[in-house]
Amino acid sequence: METKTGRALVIGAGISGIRSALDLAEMNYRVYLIDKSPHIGGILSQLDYQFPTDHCGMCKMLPTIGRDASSQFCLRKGLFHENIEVLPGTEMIALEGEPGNFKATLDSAPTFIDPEKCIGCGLCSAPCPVSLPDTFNGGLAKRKAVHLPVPHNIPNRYTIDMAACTRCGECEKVCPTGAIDLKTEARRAFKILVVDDELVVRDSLKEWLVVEGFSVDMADSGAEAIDLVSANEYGLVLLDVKMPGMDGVEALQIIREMKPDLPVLMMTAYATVETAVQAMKIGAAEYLMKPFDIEALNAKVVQQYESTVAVKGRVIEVGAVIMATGSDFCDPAKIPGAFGYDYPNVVTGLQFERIVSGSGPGAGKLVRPSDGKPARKIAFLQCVGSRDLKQKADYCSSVCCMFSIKEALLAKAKSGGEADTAIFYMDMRTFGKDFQRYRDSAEKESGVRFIRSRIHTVEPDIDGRLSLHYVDGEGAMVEEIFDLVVLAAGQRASKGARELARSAGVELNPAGFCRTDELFQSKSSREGVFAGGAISGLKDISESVIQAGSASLEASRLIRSKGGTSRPPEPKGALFKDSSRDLPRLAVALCACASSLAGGLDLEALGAALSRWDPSIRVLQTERVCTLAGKKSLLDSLRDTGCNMISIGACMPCLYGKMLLDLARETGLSPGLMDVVDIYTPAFGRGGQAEARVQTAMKMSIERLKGADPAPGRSFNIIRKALVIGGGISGLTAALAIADHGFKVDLVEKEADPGGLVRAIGSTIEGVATSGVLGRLVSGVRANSNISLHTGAEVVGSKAYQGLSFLTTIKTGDGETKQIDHGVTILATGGKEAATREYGFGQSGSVVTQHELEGRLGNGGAVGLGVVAMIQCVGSREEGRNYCSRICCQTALKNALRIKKDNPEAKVYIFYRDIMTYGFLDAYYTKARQEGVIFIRYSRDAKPEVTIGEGGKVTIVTRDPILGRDIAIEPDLLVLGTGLAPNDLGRLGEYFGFEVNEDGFFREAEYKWQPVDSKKRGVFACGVAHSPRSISESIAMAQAAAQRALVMLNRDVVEAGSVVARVRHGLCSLCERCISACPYGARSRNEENDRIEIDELACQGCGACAAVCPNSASVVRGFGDRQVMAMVDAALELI
Amino acid sequence: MQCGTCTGSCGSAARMEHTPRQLWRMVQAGMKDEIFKSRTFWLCSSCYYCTLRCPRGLPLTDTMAALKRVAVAEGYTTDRKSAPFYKAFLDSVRKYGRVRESEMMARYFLAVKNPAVPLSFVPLGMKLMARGKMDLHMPGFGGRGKLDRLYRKVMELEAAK
Amino acid sequence: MRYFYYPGCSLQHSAKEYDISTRALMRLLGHELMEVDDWTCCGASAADTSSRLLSIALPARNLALAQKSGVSADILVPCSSCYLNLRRAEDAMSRESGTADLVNRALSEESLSYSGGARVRHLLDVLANDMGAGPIAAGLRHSLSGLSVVPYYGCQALRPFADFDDPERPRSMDALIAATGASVFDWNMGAKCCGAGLMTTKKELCLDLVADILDDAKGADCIATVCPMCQMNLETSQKRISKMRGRPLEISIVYLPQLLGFSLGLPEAGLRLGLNLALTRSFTGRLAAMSKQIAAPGR
Amino acid sequence: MSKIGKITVKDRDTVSSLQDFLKLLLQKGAVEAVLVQQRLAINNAVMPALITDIENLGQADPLAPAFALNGARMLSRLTRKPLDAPIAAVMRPCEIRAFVELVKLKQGSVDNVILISADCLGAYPNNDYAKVAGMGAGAESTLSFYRNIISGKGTAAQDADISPACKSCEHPAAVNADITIGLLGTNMEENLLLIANTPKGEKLLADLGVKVEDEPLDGRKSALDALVGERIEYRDRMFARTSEAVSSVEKLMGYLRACVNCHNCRVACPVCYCRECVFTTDVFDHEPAQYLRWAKRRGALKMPTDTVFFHLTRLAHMSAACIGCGQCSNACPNDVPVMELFRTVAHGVQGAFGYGAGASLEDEPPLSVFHEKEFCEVTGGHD
Repeated sequence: METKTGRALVIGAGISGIRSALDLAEMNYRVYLIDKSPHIGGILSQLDYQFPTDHCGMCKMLPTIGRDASSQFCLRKGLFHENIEVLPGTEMIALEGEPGNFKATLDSAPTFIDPEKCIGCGLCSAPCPVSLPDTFNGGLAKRKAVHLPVPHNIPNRYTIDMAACTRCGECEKVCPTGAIDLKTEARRAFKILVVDDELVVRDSLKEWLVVEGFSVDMADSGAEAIDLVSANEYGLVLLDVKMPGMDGVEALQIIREMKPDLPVLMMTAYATVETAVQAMKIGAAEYLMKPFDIEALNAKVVQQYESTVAVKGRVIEVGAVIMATGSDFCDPAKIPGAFGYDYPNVVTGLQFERIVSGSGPGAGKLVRPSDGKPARKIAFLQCVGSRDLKQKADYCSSVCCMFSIKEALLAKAKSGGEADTAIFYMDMRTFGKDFQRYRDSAEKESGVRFIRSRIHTVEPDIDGRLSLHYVDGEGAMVEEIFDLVVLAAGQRASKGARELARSAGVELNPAGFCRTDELFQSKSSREGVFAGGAISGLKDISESVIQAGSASLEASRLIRSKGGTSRPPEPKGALFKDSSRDLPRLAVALCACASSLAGGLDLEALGAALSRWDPSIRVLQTERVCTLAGKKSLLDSLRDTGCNMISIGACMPCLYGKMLLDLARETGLSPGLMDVVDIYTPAFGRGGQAEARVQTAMKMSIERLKGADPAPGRSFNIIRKALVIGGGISGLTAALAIADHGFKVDLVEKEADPGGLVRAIGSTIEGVATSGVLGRLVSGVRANSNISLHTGAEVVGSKAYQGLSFLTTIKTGDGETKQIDHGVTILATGGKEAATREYGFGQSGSVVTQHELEGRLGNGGAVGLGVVAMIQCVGSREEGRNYCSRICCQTALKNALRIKKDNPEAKVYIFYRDIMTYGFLDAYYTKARQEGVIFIRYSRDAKPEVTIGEGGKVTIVTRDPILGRDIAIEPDLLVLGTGLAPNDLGRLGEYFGFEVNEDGFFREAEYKWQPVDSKKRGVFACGVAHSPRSISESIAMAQAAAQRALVMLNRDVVEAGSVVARVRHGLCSLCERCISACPYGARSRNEENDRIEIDELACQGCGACAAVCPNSASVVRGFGDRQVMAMVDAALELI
Repeated sequence: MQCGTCTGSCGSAARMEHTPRQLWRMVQAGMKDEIFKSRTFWLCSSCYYCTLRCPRGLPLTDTMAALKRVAVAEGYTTDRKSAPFYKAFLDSVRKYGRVRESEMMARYFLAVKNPAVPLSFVPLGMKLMARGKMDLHMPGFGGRGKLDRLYRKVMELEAAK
Repeated sequence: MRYFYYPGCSLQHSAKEYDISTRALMRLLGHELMEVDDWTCCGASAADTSSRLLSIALPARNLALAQKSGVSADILVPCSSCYLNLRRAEDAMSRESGTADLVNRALSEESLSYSGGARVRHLLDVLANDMGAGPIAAGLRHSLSGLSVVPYYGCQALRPFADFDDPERPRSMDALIAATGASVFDWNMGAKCCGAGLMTTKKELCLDLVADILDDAKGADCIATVCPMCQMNLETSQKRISKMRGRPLEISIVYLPQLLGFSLGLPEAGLRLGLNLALTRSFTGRLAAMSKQIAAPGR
Repeated sequence: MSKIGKITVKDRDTVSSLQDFLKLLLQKGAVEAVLVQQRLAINNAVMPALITDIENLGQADPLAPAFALNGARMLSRLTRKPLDAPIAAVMRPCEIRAFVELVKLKQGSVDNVILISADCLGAYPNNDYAKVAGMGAGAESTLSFYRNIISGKGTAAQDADISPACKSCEHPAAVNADITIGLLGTNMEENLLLIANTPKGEKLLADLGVKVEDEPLDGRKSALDALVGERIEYRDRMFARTSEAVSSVEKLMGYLRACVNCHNCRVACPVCYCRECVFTTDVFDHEPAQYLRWAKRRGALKMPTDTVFFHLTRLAHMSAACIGCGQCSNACPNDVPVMELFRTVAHGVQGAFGYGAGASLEDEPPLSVFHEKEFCEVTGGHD
């Protein structure tokens, strides 16, 4: 089989797409990362604060080993990795070929501003006469037609909203780099045929379209239209539906036959909408409703026009495709019905995020949009457009509960605790890891009010305030007045999902999300096309990241199986000259265009000043250094200088990540010996100080380079074998995934048979029998020659060596000990149904757990049951096990539905606190209620009281919160949902260096961004060992963990970054402060030689150790004391 | 889902012994006696707000009607006025095909057997009569038992269900 | 246009003026109304209390009659309750085959049957959407300029079948009223419930609901209605409610077609404002004054 | 309630009675050695010594108002590696507190160490002590120091007084020693209290056969409160004075003008634990040309350079651990009031973190703990 470098296409550059792209890039595949929008980051570019830290932290997804391959700045701003080609403004329009050998056709949006030339100066924006709602800020502010789509992007290039642009040409005139081309000629060349029997319509349309710069022909009948179409080349036809003689639909049919690619927009009156819809089925692109809304018309015409001038048809060859276009929010204002969602002080959660964002319209002040007055009473309304059958949204959006709690806490924080916040909800779905404690602390410590009532209508009060009516805990109607109402707008399938599905050839589910395999959620209906992140369903960041990892694993596995390889890592370091023994000879290049932008900075004078500061430096004058031509001229002038370091004074240093690497390759100088200084920003404003500030910036750079340490990061050995502990569904999945990539795996299972928890589960709530998948996995593992399965075995010790190298001792079933060497460890130790003594468990045969019930139901146990009661949250979501076990609600529903199916006469009561049917599971809650299962809520403070009478007769008394009185039920069977507890991890944490949380689950490095990693390099966890989760969720997580492990296994050596900490042992007093300060657990004290040691692979060069060390015994490479002091000195020179 | 939207939307909720939400819960719990002893569902004016707003799209107003129906059928007489009124109405329709308001009201007053009830409507009657809006004559068409056949058949079919 | 016309029982008696003004207005606007031959009661809210089947069968009988005539036309219904019942019967008959079957068996007693497909339209729907404000403005005889009119829709024209207007914030009357030169009173109660049939059985509750409506309409000159039940409920107890709330809440209540008809110059014979129970003296005075002013046509 | 034992003072000779108690420690084999101040044969000077021979304890004078250096550093040297046998360290409260800080910085260990501390009524600066103690007068000067205090004459003698650090010290009794020797709240010419503050201390008293009881300490408490009250009053006046004296960069430079970069204060500081101070490393080996450049920038360059920088750095590093012993001022050859500056800043720093240096082994040093939501007003946001 021919081997070639594997390539993959990732569609959507939000959080999931970035995760998948980085995963594959780190595996050395070539990755194309495309996004429809002009920027990366997706929804997260708009969110500043995230649970649980209320910070961002997206950068934690950047590679932690081989760090130098990637840029190391904020991922919300930009992404650069040497194996990733980022293509913004690009869509996939067709996917042909076979898995492993796809040909994907990409179209890129037309660029009216050349991104190569745009330097983001913003001069174009000032004269733009158009002002429209700023989408980035949820419409809360205004922007121009020529604008920055995301204010903080790097590089940040302007784009033009052509639908709003008046083509006045002012921006073209002021652009200093000639980047703007409004392509008016192209517009004129775009001919539109208007077909309508009414002269008024034709004339007015022509008038509008000509004003918009298009050429227009007209026809008054279908027949004439057909003649014109056959004789001319049109870009677009606007066709009336209802015309005498040949009507629009007939004409359309003929036009379609003649010119199938010619887009046709139907025009219709209200009465003939249905005909227009029919017309779309036979190929009309869209329909427009009369009377025309000019803006809507213009937008649709421009859209057609832009697609014709788009850069079309780039075909790339890829082995696999990952779809990661995420999801969208519904627009509450568009929900039919009078909900009062359109008052100015009713905002969506996303808008609220923008309000409190520092880059938002109000610079982060907590104020009302209507008048900018402080918002001090804020209501959060949950389930707006979710769990709403009328909106065809019989699902829970999964993220809003946490979103709202976080926002309520933000409101508290932003107001110094002054704001009163109330969350109105039906079920507070805190089903994720640590969610429940977050909620509890929001309620108890921060005073967020949680009110269980769905608010229907927001009504206006005086002075822009809003009135809400709700039924309180006592059942009384209450009216309360708020300053601001925040809507938890439900999730929807992403806007382009339908088109994408069509071009990718995959199916969607009824809600418009990608239809996936029930258990393997990254598998779409087309082999080789995978679903990453929220496109496969409703997911929060953590789950999206896991799902993205699962998709990249599957993509890699497929590419590999079709003969694509991971490119071997290029030898690094050797590429660059070792100049560490040479005297520093520094060149300074000053870019003239930065100076001209900044209003005529005197670069000669600047150069002279720098030469005075350090006569040894060589000053070069250059221009447009960011362009290819500029780079070439710089290279030419550098060549004869013999300089071994270069500092470039230009604009926007962050642009230069890739260019510096190119420059490095061409000059042989390490990128660590190059620096780009922003001389543009400091030259702005504040009068005569400009020269001084620019000089200061350059001098600091010079000092920085003089002290730079160009040595590349050290490489370490890795044992390219994996150990997977736990042979349940997660462990089996992870082991197979790694073995399929050609690496050896030792799989250790403590029981005699693999399978774990899943063996107790007959089928999933979706009705998929578990025996099938388990059987396939087990036989796959047994058959795989790369996997050694040790059953009845357990880990009894392990020692880590330098690099990625462990020696682990296991004791097998027959008492023998074996030693296993491996480089990575995946913990998949799973969990068990938690034990309980509550509610009479153990005192009566009629009190059973959900697992026991499931066993009985499998044997026809539903027959003969009269009354069944289920109590949820037994022993959980309260201190002790204060977490949601996630699977108990669905298990209860599954079993209740089974009982109702087998025995419709049986009465089933479910006592619950919050029903946690997140995502599409909510449909089963709906179904259960339809089937007559009765749900009765109780609270943590007033649990149902169970008494066991004679003969084990069970009586449950509880207060029904709706009726406000006690009710008693005497069930034949009481079923307890006790939840999941982790298996005892014993000393594994100690052996492998990971932490365990207070509930006994594995503690991940970072909940959202590194969900499967531990802080210890090479140690990962998945499945129930990490947190309670369902089978499909466990599988996805196991795949994600395998993916992370493979990134390491796929290397011959692992490289630490070049910026790492170092200890000067002679100075070190062993106070160990650096150990506690290190957030990566990279430092330890070696008791044998009494030294502080650094795990260079774990160290991320953050410098916390250097800051805490009083005498610089701990230093960070490239940030030496003398160097930094020299920079400080340079900074102060002119002050 | 017990979200309470129905109660929150109901114009009559304030005067009901049990709010609509409670009522549905009582239906679930099979508390038949208590439901029919209450007047809650008779207070439904069929404004359809709850039906419109229910996020689950449940036919709540129709369910209220169903409760009324059951109450009538099973002879619950907690509400002394409602059932007789509707019966009077239907009888009138059965007989004449169309409602004759005056006769219907007379039947209703007879049925409730409370002299205060008719008296409370005297002012209205007077006004209507003054404007010729009370038809005191026999209807001009139709005749007795105009819809007898239809009624009989419907009852038959209803019983057969 | 031609419409079947189903007046319903109320319009025969207590809401005669609604019937008369509707017929007159439609004729004036050039539309033909064909009264459904031999129509019978729709069952109002009472049939449902007895039998669901009856509650479908009674209105379905009228749909069957219209169908039997062989003419294809929408069925115009001015009474909201009748409209809802007919509309609901149509819905049930076309969507529930079991129900349709049973009902048709009952109807067969009178050799009738209904096979679905009728378009049941409320008067307001027809006025607002088939006609629109254009003809009103064009034919305006007496401008109602200076009059503040409250559009009151009630429930059953809007809900549960939101066929022609927003069921909570209806707007369809606005343009019609504005076309008469009157100003549209801005309020939020247009779709709130008046208590409907509960006035007979649950008077206290009903008075409360009506009082809320009258309270919010304070300041306007009249309330325009499109339902006999609403009209009657709003009309009849104004004195008592004023006493109850301790402030004068008397206001004129007119049917929308009366208002439109007046502005188009229909004579009293076509309006029968004399039959209305609640017209304030000042209101009738102003109408009288307006009737003397002839507007320039075709505004 | 603490367990209290007593030492009966014979012949009103507090010093020798205390020596007898220390001898008992060695006699009973409770410890292998005692670290304690002893009077040297020459010049009547008092210095710490590690004593293993009972006879040598005859020179021990833990009560002498002399404070040559902070013994915490000595004890840290003894305990940096595990000790084979138990020792006792008799130290002032400020020495104990410094040692607690050093233990938290992994520079020593309390394992196998019994900390004994007598109530501290103050000590003279080194130069003054020589004057006050006189030549060859033995422990008599110690006894007269306490007699003066008992008789109300105070601590001033022969133009000298106890150091400002002692006058402003609000910790005259060591609550975190295993055994506190109580002078306050008892007539110290008749009885000394033996207060066991820890299980270790209780065990020691039991091993020594000291009779203990749960005696209420009301008298002691009021005596302590009175003394602490006085000292806080003095301290707060000192804080006010010092804050004013350093209220601007210029004033601070003036305050430290006499500093000659001898770094004696750093050497004397018990909690400055670096093996080698950063100011003695190559970081401050400036290029010769650099001096000229600095001089050119300002027209004149004060020499030596880096003096203010040195003190600011030391404040940054150590003010959270400063226990206020005053050895910095004691060590300064040019009478720079270093202690006053350090204590003023340390008071603010420790107050900000709710931390008391040396108060307890359990409290984590401020820089080693991270609180998500701390100092919002400084970090500039809610987080």
